[in-house]
Formats: sequence, structure tokens, C-alpha cells
Amino acid sequence: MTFDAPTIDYAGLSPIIALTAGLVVIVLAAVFDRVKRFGPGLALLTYAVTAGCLIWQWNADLDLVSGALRIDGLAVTLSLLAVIAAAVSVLLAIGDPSETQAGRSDWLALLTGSLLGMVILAQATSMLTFFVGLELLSIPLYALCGTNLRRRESLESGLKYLIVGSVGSATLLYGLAMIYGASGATGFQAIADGLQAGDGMLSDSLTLVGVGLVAVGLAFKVSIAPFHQWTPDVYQGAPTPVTAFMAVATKAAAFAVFIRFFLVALGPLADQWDVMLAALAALSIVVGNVGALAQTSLKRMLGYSGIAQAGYMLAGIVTATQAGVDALVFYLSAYVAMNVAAFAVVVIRERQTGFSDDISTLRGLGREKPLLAWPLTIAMLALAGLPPTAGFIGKLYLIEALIDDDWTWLAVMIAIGTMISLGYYLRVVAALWMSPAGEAEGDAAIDTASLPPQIAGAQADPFEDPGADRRWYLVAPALIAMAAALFFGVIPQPLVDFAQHAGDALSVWVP
Amino acid sequence: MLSSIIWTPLVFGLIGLLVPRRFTAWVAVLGAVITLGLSIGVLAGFDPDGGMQYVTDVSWIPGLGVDYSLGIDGVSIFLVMLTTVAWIPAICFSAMRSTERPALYYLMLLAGETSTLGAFLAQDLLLFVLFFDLMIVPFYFLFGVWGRDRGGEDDHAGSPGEGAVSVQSATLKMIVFTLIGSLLMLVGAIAAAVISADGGELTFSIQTIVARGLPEGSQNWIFWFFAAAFLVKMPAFPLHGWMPDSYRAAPLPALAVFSAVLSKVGAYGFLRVVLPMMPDASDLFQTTMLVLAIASIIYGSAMAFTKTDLRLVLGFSSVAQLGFITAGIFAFDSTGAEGAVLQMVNHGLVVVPAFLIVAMIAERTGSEELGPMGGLAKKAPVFAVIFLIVSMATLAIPASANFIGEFYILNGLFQVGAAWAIVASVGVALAAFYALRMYQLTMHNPLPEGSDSREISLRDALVLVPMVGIVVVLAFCPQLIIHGSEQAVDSSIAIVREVAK
Amino acid sequence: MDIEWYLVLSALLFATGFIGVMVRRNPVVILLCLELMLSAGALALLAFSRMLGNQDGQVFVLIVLVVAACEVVVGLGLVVAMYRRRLPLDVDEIKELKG
Amino acid sequence: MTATWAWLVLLFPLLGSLTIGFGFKVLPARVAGLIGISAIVAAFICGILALIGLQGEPSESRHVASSLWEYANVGGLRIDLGIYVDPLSIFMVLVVTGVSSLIHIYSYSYMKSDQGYHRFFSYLNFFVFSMLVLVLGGNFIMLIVGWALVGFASYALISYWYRRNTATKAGMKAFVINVVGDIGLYIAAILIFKNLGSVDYGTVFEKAPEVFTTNEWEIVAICLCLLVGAFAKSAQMPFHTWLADAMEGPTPVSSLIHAATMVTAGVYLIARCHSLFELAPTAADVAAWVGLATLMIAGTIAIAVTDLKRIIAYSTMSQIGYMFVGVGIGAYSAGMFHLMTHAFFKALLFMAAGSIISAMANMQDIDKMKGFRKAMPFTAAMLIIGALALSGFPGTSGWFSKDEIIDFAHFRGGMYDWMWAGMLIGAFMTAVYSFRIIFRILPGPACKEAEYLEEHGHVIHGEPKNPATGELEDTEVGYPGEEHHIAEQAGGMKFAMSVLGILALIGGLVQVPGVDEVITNFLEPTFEDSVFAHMHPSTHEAWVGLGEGALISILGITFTWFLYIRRPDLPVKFRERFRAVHALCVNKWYGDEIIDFLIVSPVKAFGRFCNRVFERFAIDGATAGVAGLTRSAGAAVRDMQSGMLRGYAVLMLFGILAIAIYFLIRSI
Repeated sequence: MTFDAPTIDYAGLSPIIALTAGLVVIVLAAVFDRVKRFGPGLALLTYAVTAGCLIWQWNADLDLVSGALRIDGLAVTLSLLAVIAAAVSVLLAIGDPSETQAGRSDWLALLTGSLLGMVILAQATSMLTFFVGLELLSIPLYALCGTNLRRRESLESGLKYLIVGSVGSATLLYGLAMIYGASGATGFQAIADGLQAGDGMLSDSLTLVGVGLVAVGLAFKVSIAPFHQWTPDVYQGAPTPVTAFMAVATKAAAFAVFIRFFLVALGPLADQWDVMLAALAALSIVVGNVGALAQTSLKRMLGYSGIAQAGYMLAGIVTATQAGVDALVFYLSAYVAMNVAAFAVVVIRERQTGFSDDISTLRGLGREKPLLAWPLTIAMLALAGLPPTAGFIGKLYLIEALIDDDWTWLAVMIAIGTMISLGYYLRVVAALWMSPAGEAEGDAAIDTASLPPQIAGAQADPFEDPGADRRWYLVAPALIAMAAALFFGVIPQPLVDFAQHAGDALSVWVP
Repeated sequence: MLSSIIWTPLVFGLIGLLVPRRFTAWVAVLGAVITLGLSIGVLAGFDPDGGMQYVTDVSWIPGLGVDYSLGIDGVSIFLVMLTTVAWIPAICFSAMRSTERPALYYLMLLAGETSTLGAFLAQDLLLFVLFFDLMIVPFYFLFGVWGRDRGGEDDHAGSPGEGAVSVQSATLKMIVFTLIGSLLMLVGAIAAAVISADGGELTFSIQTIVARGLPEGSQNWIFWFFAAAFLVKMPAFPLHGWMPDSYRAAPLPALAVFSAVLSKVGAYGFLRVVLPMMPDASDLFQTTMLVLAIASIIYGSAMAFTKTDLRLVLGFSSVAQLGFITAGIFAFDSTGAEGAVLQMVNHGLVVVPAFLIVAMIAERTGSEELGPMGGLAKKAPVFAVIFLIVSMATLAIPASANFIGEFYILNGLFQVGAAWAIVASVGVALAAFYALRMYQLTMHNPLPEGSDSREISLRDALVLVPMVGIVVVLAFCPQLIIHGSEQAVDSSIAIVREVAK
Repeated sequence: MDIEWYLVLSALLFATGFIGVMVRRNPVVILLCLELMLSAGALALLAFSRMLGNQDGQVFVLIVLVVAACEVVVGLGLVVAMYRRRLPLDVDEIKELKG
Repeated sequence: MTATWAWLVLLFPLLGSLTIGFGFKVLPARVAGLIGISAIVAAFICGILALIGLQGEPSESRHVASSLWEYANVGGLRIDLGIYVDPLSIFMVLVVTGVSSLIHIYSYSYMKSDQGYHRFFSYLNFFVFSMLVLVLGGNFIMLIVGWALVGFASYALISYWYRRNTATKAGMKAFVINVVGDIGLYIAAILIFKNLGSVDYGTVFEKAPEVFTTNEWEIVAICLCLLVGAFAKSAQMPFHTWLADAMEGPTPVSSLIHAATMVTAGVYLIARCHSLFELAPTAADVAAWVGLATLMIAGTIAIAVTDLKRIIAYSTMSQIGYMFVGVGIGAYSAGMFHLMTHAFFKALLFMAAGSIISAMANMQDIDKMKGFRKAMPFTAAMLIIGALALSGFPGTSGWFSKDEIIDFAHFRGGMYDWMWAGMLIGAFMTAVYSFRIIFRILPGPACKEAEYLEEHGHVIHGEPKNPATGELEDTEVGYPGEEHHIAEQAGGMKFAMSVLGILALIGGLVQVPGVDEVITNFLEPTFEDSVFAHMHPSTHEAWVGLGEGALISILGITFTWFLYIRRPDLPVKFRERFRAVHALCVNKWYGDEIIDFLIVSPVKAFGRFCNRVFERFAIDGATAGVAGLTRSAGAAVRDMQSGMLRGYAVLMLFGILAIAIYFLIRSI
């Protein structure tokens, strides 16, 4: 008996390898106190190497690990977005209570683990890697949400996320099982072939229920209504650097597999599921936007807004065309920039005001700290889809893809959703710039009574940091993200090319 | 060349961020003046029979088929001139008064000019939509940051006056209303391009889309998506709900250009985009549009003579005037459309000084309410005469270019149906009433206690007199504009006339 | 034996788990119910694998088991953290975040 | 050359107005006045030169069109900045500039101590300019321009004492009613363009007979629209209410605009468009009947009211009624002749009235005036001359002109005989109200103002009051300054009145039937194409008519003498007896109230409805409704977000079930 060692494409696997190695190093670093303080540096280095590997593999188009993974344009682009988000999150977490309390290295290890899950998920082309990646993404995140041990909200959000997320995972698994049964295969391409050939042993209706369950499971991850309810709670309760990571990176990775699974594996059934996804998208747009209207917590508002944005992005999948995927990836990229800018400012404001993300803490910021106000302003305008930001181009792209595929009503829904969204995005802008001068009382003098209750006995928060707006590692992400949101609003073509690189990867499967 | 016209204001606005505070305003003035100079240069080289000129066409987002494509024709040139002219008094007027956060203020004002010019010059449908949307952003800030809350006021005639208005809610209302239209327009624009491409190469070039044509069924809904955007922007009855609050809250110099120029983008859009691109739908909905236009005239006039807040009088008079313009465009007659174009320019030229005068009146009386006002002419004959000329031009007294515009519009309407013209002409009579009322109640009658009849200062006169001068010159030769724009107007309505036959 | 029975059983398991999540208030019990739901999926996978005659499903189940364990670990960790913070171990009481 | 002179006619007043207006800070008041006077005199001279040039042409080509530049030209609707000079327009130019010159001279003295001297002369010159544009304009658009500009100038002058509420209100009323008239002209012009493809006089009048058949509805519509403009400008029923209020302006203004020139524009319009009206006899009859109605109704009002200026104002309405009847029934030259003589004696009457009002310290109520015969002999004489001419006393100018119109109606016979009768009654009333003024003011014991004037040799300076409301005013506002001027003591006033007095007396001699018919002959080229051009009563019939007129006039004067001198108690008794009739007349036949009820109130109510109901409930309500709907949807979403995990699970279940059921149904 001869043993054929599998051929391993190290180049193709390099991002995963780099990330895994980095993860090991970070975990080991926890042991040595003297190395501990370089944790963030190590993490950033890891991410940089990973990003380097991803860029190195820019033009790759390979099946790896016997078809369980696939590195191609889609995987590379969306992994990059996740890596960027993770890197920002590392920066924003420096000095954050969650990071300190959980232990810096542990925190970073969890983050890196989750990122590893994302990178795997972006490359997954088999149910197994799909599920593994998804869980590897989720489980560290559950823990991360709970890392601010002093805050009740943090723990609450961790538990809620865990339970709801697990229900989602279980639903997904159940759906996957059905599809396995229907197609007799686990590889995405094989599933498609099996579904087309009718190899499976399930009736059409059960197959479709399986499709539905998978959709539900993924909808949990990307927070699509009506499976969205964890989102506002977790966004609000989780430590802000985690929220920032979660908002952006989770969406990137989950949408990557969403695209791959639905367009590749379930491509033959596209006529069956498109209306369902369209309905979900529309519902998300409505629910997310109206839900955000009267929020006072900025993070919670961004949570609802995330639901709506997920709805917009889902519309890209509904079309089941390359253009749709392009638009989705473009929008996601823009979304990264706008969310990073917003969350960075939220982090800074939180530290300055003793961990309040109430919108009232932003009053008069435009006058006092324009350097903080501008990133948030641009982020809000971009999220609202106003020119000259990448958000506008993103919406434009989506609408174009939708109309091209005769989904005009969904395009109109996006338009309507955007109108509603002005109601809350601009409230933030108004607080920044248009609150009467007298009420803008500066940093320290925020009326404490109006803030949400903090944990008892924490009068003097040791993590409060009035000088947070001068920390480069907090301000730089905000400014860079703002610049990106503006730059790609004015000169969008590079980002369009980026997005089309993702779409091109699917040219075999979709029109 | 056109690019430099568009971007000069913004560049100067950004320079304003860098220079010391006290120079900011003058950098802005300089920027506006240079822009005017550039646009005069374009006008000098403009050939009225030359169709689209100074064309710039660069691929912008090839992935989406969007080009950075600019061009100017007989219609846009005068609106560009109006824009570059109108911004100067607004900026100068502000420059002579101290402004909070001047760098930001002038940046926003100039960004507003850039985007407005962009909308007038864009020859790519999406570029047009983009600039159209972009316009609202700087004005959102201008209104929001430099506007002020207004308390509830009695109108001194025993009836309940205007309610309290907060800047935040007013500006929110404005931007939501405006974007309702323009987002739908975005959908419509994309649909127009996609449908007209019909599987071929996607392009947003207005000319190409017009040449390719749209199927009738699609035209019908796309028409309304565009119309919604334009009617809100104007604003037209019954989509003017945002106007009163934001007009009351806005800072006057910004409001002047907003009312003078931005409202015209809507009318311009009808002429440039809707009629050529959707001729069948335009023909189909002609009656509806005329009803809306006439309703705007009557309703706007009725409101204008009932309101006591000077800003609202002017605001609703704009509703009425824009009604005339819309009616002229939808008459599908070369006199009507030409009258509309002429009236766009005229109205813009009149509204800017009108709002600045309101600001000066407020400086003298501390109020913008007509009720307790009066007698300001006492020691200010020059001021009064300037206002008188402006009022007379507002009510389109014959001998003003406004009259020629209105007359042509009425003539165009008459070709559609005598009843349209007769009903619209009621608006002319009402205009006489509200414009004169505004003038009389401020300038005439006894001077109440606390008001200060002060002659216009030399600096303010330097701002207003050139504007009034242009109004007077145009009164003598409206043909200047007519000659330049006739060919372009005719070609704009040529297709729809063909269809209407 | 027909596959239907396996599927019915797994559906029942799934439903039981889901109902458990809906009606139980103790987080630990809820975690148990979640395990039940995952097991339902695992059972279906096994059944299909057996019927289809390929091993993919069985490999999948192994992975599912590992994942389930991980989930429980994190879940219990959170429960412990809450317990130490003297927060009520009742999901109906954990509703600070809402609206 | 003629055209050049005509352009100069326009240029001088405009220049004068601008010079005075721009130089208000630099120019001394007297200089401004002199500039104003000389501008008009220069225009008058140019008018005469133009006349000479025109008379040099052969009769059939006695019209010149000239254009400065293309004013606007789209889609065939070409509008030139052009003038049209023919005998009719020159006739008007001469009347306008001639009378205006005199009134300027009068004002020079009369307004001497007014604070806004510059403004006054600038306005006055501007008015003359506008009026000249009106009469010289070469197409309907220029006509509209002039039409509206005189309206504007009239507004400016009525509201001249702009700090009086009454004055500003009156100005507004006049302006808005005139704009309504303007709109009539707009529509007429549009209709003309639509049917004839041009708005130039020459083309229009030439083509009209080819295009239209008699009484075709379109030509009738055109003429009716023109009439709306004419009625509004000339204060004919039902647009007459503004004229009386317009007396708020300074007296020279009343004299110039609201008696001699502007209000006669309607007559000019009909005469100008006679070839259109002859194609639409129905419309011409409407003009005549409305003129008749106005002349009679205005006569009754003039008998009843007691405000000196208003009496004269109603008399103006009434006389213009005569002119309307004249041009309506085809007596064009007679109408124009009456226009001219009326300008003389009505301007004179106003000037004299102004003089007396000055002496009364700005009081205008004739009940308070008495015995000015001795105190103001010159004014009294002029007043009597004016009244004689107005009432058509034999030999005076009014006798010739008015009776020519009356006679023509009789000559046309048929239903026009009714007009003839009506106009005779009107003539009787004319005599009554004009001599009512004389007999109330001049004879009898002197009132205290007259007494003061006799004793001290200068006028009494009462408290400055608003004559309409009696409120006290500061002198900057109201009556011309602190000093008041009367004709006896002011050279300018005296000169102007003397000239007009002479003209009023003998001006009629230019058109004596059978002797000289200067006016008719002069205007003949203009009215050549008219069917009535060579239809006129014989000399014999004309003299019979004049005789009737003389009889009526003398009867009327005698009756008035009896009423006010012999039996002064009778008028009071009449008033007591016919209270309702008196009230009707004093209240101007409730014209204001009717217009208010029919138009103003509904429009205002509509405005209020829009403002308070529609805007609030429909527009704001819809906005708030949509916003509220969105907000409550948000509230619902937030309510569902209870924070309770188990609730979330339930919603998830619903979601899963919905999707599963959707697919199950779909696959069946």
C-alpha cells in the first residue's frame, strides 16, 4: 500500500497559514510578560503578512485542499476587507477596558481566531469548511462580546449573541444536512451538479426548505430581518472595538459564503430563492431603517443601520449576476470605510465621556473638535448615500445591478429606505454641527444624569481618557477611513475594479 | 474650460480653510469673481447656433458606464451665468458681515456653487443626478449650522401666525423631501440608461439615451421618478411642504442663492432631461403637469398674499413663479419654453436681491414680520427705490424682462388651450397684489417705533445695485437671452412636439 | 427502513431544542437545548450519509460535535462570568439591552 | 425725420425723470422742478415738430413706423422696440405733453414746500414718459408696456404721500385693478398673435379684415379683452372704484393723470383699434353701453358726494363715459375731440380745486367751504370757466365736443337713440353737479378760511390732517409741506390756469360744424379705413344738436341755481326724503362693496383657506402623517425588540416557518 501525500499548494494556503502562525505566536506571547505589550504589534504584523499573502494571491484562481477551499478574487477581496477591519479593531482596542480585562493577548488571540474563521469562510467551497469557518468566526466573537467583564451589558450581549447565534448555526446545519441529502454531496460544485442531476433523495419541497434554512442561518450572521434581533443589542452591549469588527468583518465573510453558496451551490435553484431573498432584503431595509429612527445610543443606531445596510447588500445576491456581486462587494468595501470612521469616533467619544455613546455626547463637537466631527459626519453622509461619498456610488452600483436584472421594485425599496435613513443619520450630523452653542458644553461637562445607567459604583472610571482624541491610533483610523470614503466617492474606479475582481471569480457560474 | 468653472469655487473654498480667518471671506469673494470671469469667457466664445459646446468627455467610472461629460448649450449657458452672478452678492453680502466659523461657511457656500454649476453643465445623466444630489449637502449645512430657530409668531392680524420652527427639523424636512425625489430620480436615471441600452453598451450620456429612445411603457414611470425630483426641488404644489420651515430657518444669503438658482435646476431638468428623453410620457402627462403648474401658480400666489413673514412671501411667490416656468415648459411651444427659460433667469436675478433686502430690512426693524413694519422709505430713498424695482420685476410689470417671459409663457399656454392661459393669468394679478403688498407694508405707511429707517450703506449698495442693474438691462433687451437660447430650447422640445402632433 | 423516520426524528429533536430555547429561562438549559438542535442536524447528516453511501456526512458530524463542544465552553464561560458578577441566571432578567 | 422727433418726444421725459431721480441729493429743488418742466416742454416742441413732419407727407402715407431694436423674438412672435406715428398718436402726444407742461408749471409752485419735491417731479416726468410710450408704441406689446408703466406711475403718485395709510391703500387698489386690465390686454395680444401672426399695428390692422368676418367670436373676444383693459384704465364700470380713491394723490396728480391723460387711454385704445372694433360691432356696442352706464351712474354719484376732488373725479368718469360712447358708436374724431377739451377744462377744474383746498388748509369737504368769491377772485373765475365748459354752456369747448358725440348717437338712430336720450340726461346732471360746486363754494358769507385769507392776505395754516380720515399728521407726510399755495399768489399756478382757462373757453372753436373741422380733418388719415369715416350728420343736424345741448345745459344751471341759491333748504329736504337714493349715490352705488363681495372677499377667503386650512392640514398634515407613520413603524420595531431572548426566538420561529411555508407552497 502506497501512501500518496496530498499535494499542498502552500502559496494558495499562505494567508491561512500566516494567520494561523500569527495566532499561535500571539497565544504563546501571552505566556511571556515582556512580550505581552507588543501584542497589538504582533497582531498587526500578522495581519500585514496575511494581507501581503492575499495580495500576492490576487490573481489566484485555485481549488485547495481537495476542493474544500478555493482562493480566488472573491475570497481575496473579502478577506482583505476582513483583515483591514481586524487591524482597525486592534488599534481601537488599545487601552480599551475589554482588552485589558480579558488579557491583551487573549483578546487578540480571540480576534485573530475569528479572523481566521473569516478567511476560511471566504474561501470555503464545501459544506464542511463552510460550517467550520462560520463557527470559527462566531465562537471567538461570542467570547469577545463578553470581554468587558465589568459591564453587565457586555456579558448580556455575549450571552444573547451566543444563544441566538447558536440557534442560527443549528438552523444552518439542519439546512445543510437537507441539501446534502438532496444533492448527495458536500462540495459546492458537486451540490450544484447533484441538484441539477437529481441525484438526491429528497422531494423538491424539502430541498427548498433546506435552502430556506440555510438562508435563515446566513441571515442570522449578516443580520437580515426578521433574524436581526440580536444585532442592536449586541452592537450596543459589546465593547466598541468588537462591535466595529463585528459590524464590518462578519458581514464581509458571511456575505462571501452567502454569495458562494447561493450562486455556486444553489445556482440551479436561483429562480426559486430569489424572491425569498428579495423579500428578506426589503424587510430588512424597512425594519432596520425605521428601527434606527428614535435611538439615542449611537452604537444601537448603527446596529439598526447595519440591518438596513445588510438588506441593501443582500439585494446584490438577489440578482444572481456578476454585476450584483460586484455591487455587493463595492458596497461592502465602502461600508468598511464608513463604519470604521464612525466607530473610531464612537470609541474616542466613549473614552472621553466615561463610556457613553449617547448621541447627546456629540453636541457641539463640530465646533470644538472638528477633527472628530468630520469623520463621523462623512461616515453618516456616506451611510445615508449622499454624494460625494463612496456610499452614493455604492447605492448607485446596487441599483444599477438591480435594474439591469429587472428588480426595479427592490431598487425603489433601497431608495425609500435611504430616505427614511436620513432621519437618523442626519440627527447625528445635526448633533455635531447644529446644536445650539449654549448646549454644547464640551467634554467633561456632559450632563451625567442623561446618560444610560452605568454599573453601580463605577464613579471614576479608570479607563476614562479625556485625551483620547489625541491618540494617533484612534484618530488615524477615523481620518483614513474618512479619506477613503471621500476618495472613493470622487474617484470610484479603483474600488470598482476591486469589486469586479471579486465578481470575475464567479464568471463560470453566473451571468 | 467648463471643468475650471465648476471646480474653481470649491478650490477657493478649500483655500479659505488655509488662510487666516480674516481673509477667508475675501478669498471666497475672489473665487466667486473668478468663476464669473470664467463663465463670461465662455459666454464670449459661445455660438448660439452651435449646439452643445465646450464639450468635455472623460471616462469616469468605466465600470458603471458613467462619464465625466460636460457641455454647454443655449439653455445651460444662461443658467450658468445666473449661478455665477447670483453667488457673488450672496458671498459679498456675507463677507461684509461677520460670520461664525467663516472658513466652513464659505466652503459650503462655494461647494454649493460648484455642485449647482455641475448640475447645469453635466451631459451625463448620472453625473447630473450626482450633482443634483450633491447640491443639497452644502445647503443642508448652511441652513442647519448658520440658520436659526424661529419662535412662534402672531401675524398681528389676529390670526394665528407661523408656528415655531427648529433648525434641525426644518433642515431635516428639506433634505428628506429633496432626496425623496432625487433618489427616485437616481433609480429612474439608471433605468433609463439600462432600458435604452437594451443589452447594448451601457452609457449614461444624455444625448445617446435620447437618440436610443425609451419604450413608451417605461417612459411613464421613469417620467414620474424624474418629475418627483424636479417638482420637489422647485418646489411645486403640493410638494412644497418642506419649503416654509426651511425658508424661515435659513440664513438669508444662502437662502437667496438657494431660492434663486437651485429651484431652477428642477425646471432645467425638465427641459434638458425629461422632455427629450421621455417625449411620449411628457405628452401623455402634459395635462397633469399643467394642472400642477397652474395649481402652483394659484396656490403659491394665494399663500404669498396671506403670509406675513417676508421670507414666506418670497418663498411662495417662488412657488408661483416656478409654476409659470413649468407651465411654459409643458406647453410644448417654442414661445412657452423660451419664456420659461427667460423667466428662470429673471426670477433668479430678482430673488437674490429680494432676499438680501429682507436681510437688510431685518437689520433695520429686527423683524421679518410684515405686520408691525412700515415707513422704511422715510430716510432711505435709494433703498426704497431698489426694493421698488425688485418688487416690480417680481410682479413682472410690463417693460421688465419678467413680463416678456410671462407673456411668452402665457402665449405658449394659450396654444395648448385658452383656459390654461386665462387661469394662469389670474396669477399675474395676484402677483401684483402680493409683491406690492410686500413693498408697501415695509417701505410705506407710518414708521413704527423701534424701526430704524436707515439708508442702504454704500457697501450693501455695491452688492445690490449691480444685480438690479442687470435686471434693468435685461428689461431693455431680453432678446439677448432669447437669441442665445432659442436654438437650444427648440431642440429640447423638438422631439416632444413631434410626438404631440 | 425509510429515511423518513430518521428525518422525522431529527425534526422532532430540532423542534424540541427550539421549543426549549423558547420556553426555558435558565441559560444553562438553553445551552443544552442548543446542543439538541445541533444534534438534530447531526442525525440528519448521518442518516443521509448512510443512505447515500458516502462518508462526507459522517466527517461532517465529527466536526459538528467539536463545534458543539466549543460553543458550550464559551457559553458556560459566559454563564460563569455572569454568576461571578452576581447577575441573575434567568434570560428573562437579562434585558438591559432593548428598544 | 418724423420718427426721430417722435423718439425725442419719448427721450426727454425719460431723461428728465432719470436726471431728477439720480440727482436728488445734488440738485436744488427749484432746479429739479425746472428740469422737469423743460423736459416736458421739450417733448411738446418735438411733438409739434413731428406733427409738422407728418403733415408734410401726403395724406395716404401719413404714418411712420420706426424700431430701435428687436425686443424679443421667438417662434414668430416678434416684438420690436418700436413706435408708430400717425395723426392719432401725434394728437395724443400733443394733448399729453401740452397739458402736462402746464400741470408741471402748476406743480412747480403748488408743491413748493413739499419734502419730496425731487421725487414728485421725477415721478411726474416718468409718468409722462410712460403715457407717451402708450400712445406712441408701435405694437400691442409696447402698448401694454406703456399701459402698465402709466399704471405704475399712477400708483407711485397716488401713494406719493406714502406714510398715509389711506394713500397707500388707494395706490394698491388702483394698481391691482389696472393689472387686471393689463391682463385683458395680454390675452387680447395673444389672441391677436394667434390669429394674425403679428402684434404690429400695421400688420394687424391690415390683415384683420381679411382674416375675420364681422362678429366672428374670436374678434369679439379680442375686442372684449381689449375693453377689459380700457375699462380698467379709464375707470369705467365695473372697474371704476379706484378712481375716487386715487384722489389721495396730490392735486396736480389728479389733474394730470386722473383727469387729463391716463384715464383717457381707454378711449385712445378703442380709437386706435377701431378697425378691430368695426369687425366686432357687438364689442363696440358693449363699449358704448358701458360708457353710457358709467356716465349716468357717475353723474348721480357726483351730485351726492361732498368731497370736492371726488366730485370732480366722478365727473371725470362720467365724461370719459361720453368718450366711450363716442368711440363706441363710431364718432372717433368727436371722441378724441372731447378727450382734448375735457383735458383742458378738467385739468383746469382740478387746479382750481387745488387752489381752494390750499386755502382751506387741506380740507376738501364742500360743506365747509363758502364765500370764496371775494377771497380768491382768480380761482373763482377759473372755477366758473371750468364748470361752464364742463356743463357744455354754449360757446365753451365742452359744448362743441360733447354735443358732437350726443348728436352722432341720434344720427345713427335705432338703439343708439336710447343712448342719445341717456346722454342728454347725463348732460343735465353734468350741469347740476358742476354748478353745485360753484354755488356751494363761491357765493354767500365767507367761511373762516376765506375770511382769514381776505383779512391777512395769506392762507390759514391749520393743523395738518389727513383729509380722508381727519387724523393729525406730521407735515413731512401729508399735504404739500408747511406752506400752502393758492393761484392768486403763485405765478406758476396762475399761468397754468390762465392758459387752460383760455383753452377751455375757446378750445372748441377748432371744430365748429360747418365752419372748421380741424380735428376731423387732421385725424382723417387714421380713420380713413373706418366705415364711419364719411358718415356724419349734416351741418344743419349738427347745429340742432348743439342747440339741444345748450338748452339742457342752461336748464341744468338754472335748476341748480334754484336749488342752491333760491331754495337752499330743498337739497336737504330731498336728501331726507330720498334717503335710500342718496345713500346709494354717496356710497358710489356700492361699487366697492360689490367688488369686495364678488372678488376681493372670495380671493382673500381663498388665501386664508390655503394658509390656515389647506397648508396646515393637507400639506403639513400629509407630511406629518407620513413622518408619523414611519415613526410608529419604528416604535413597533422597537417594541418588538423587548430585550427578552425568548421573544427573539419566537420571532425567529415565525421567520423560519414563513420561509418554510413559502417554499412548501411554492413547490406544490
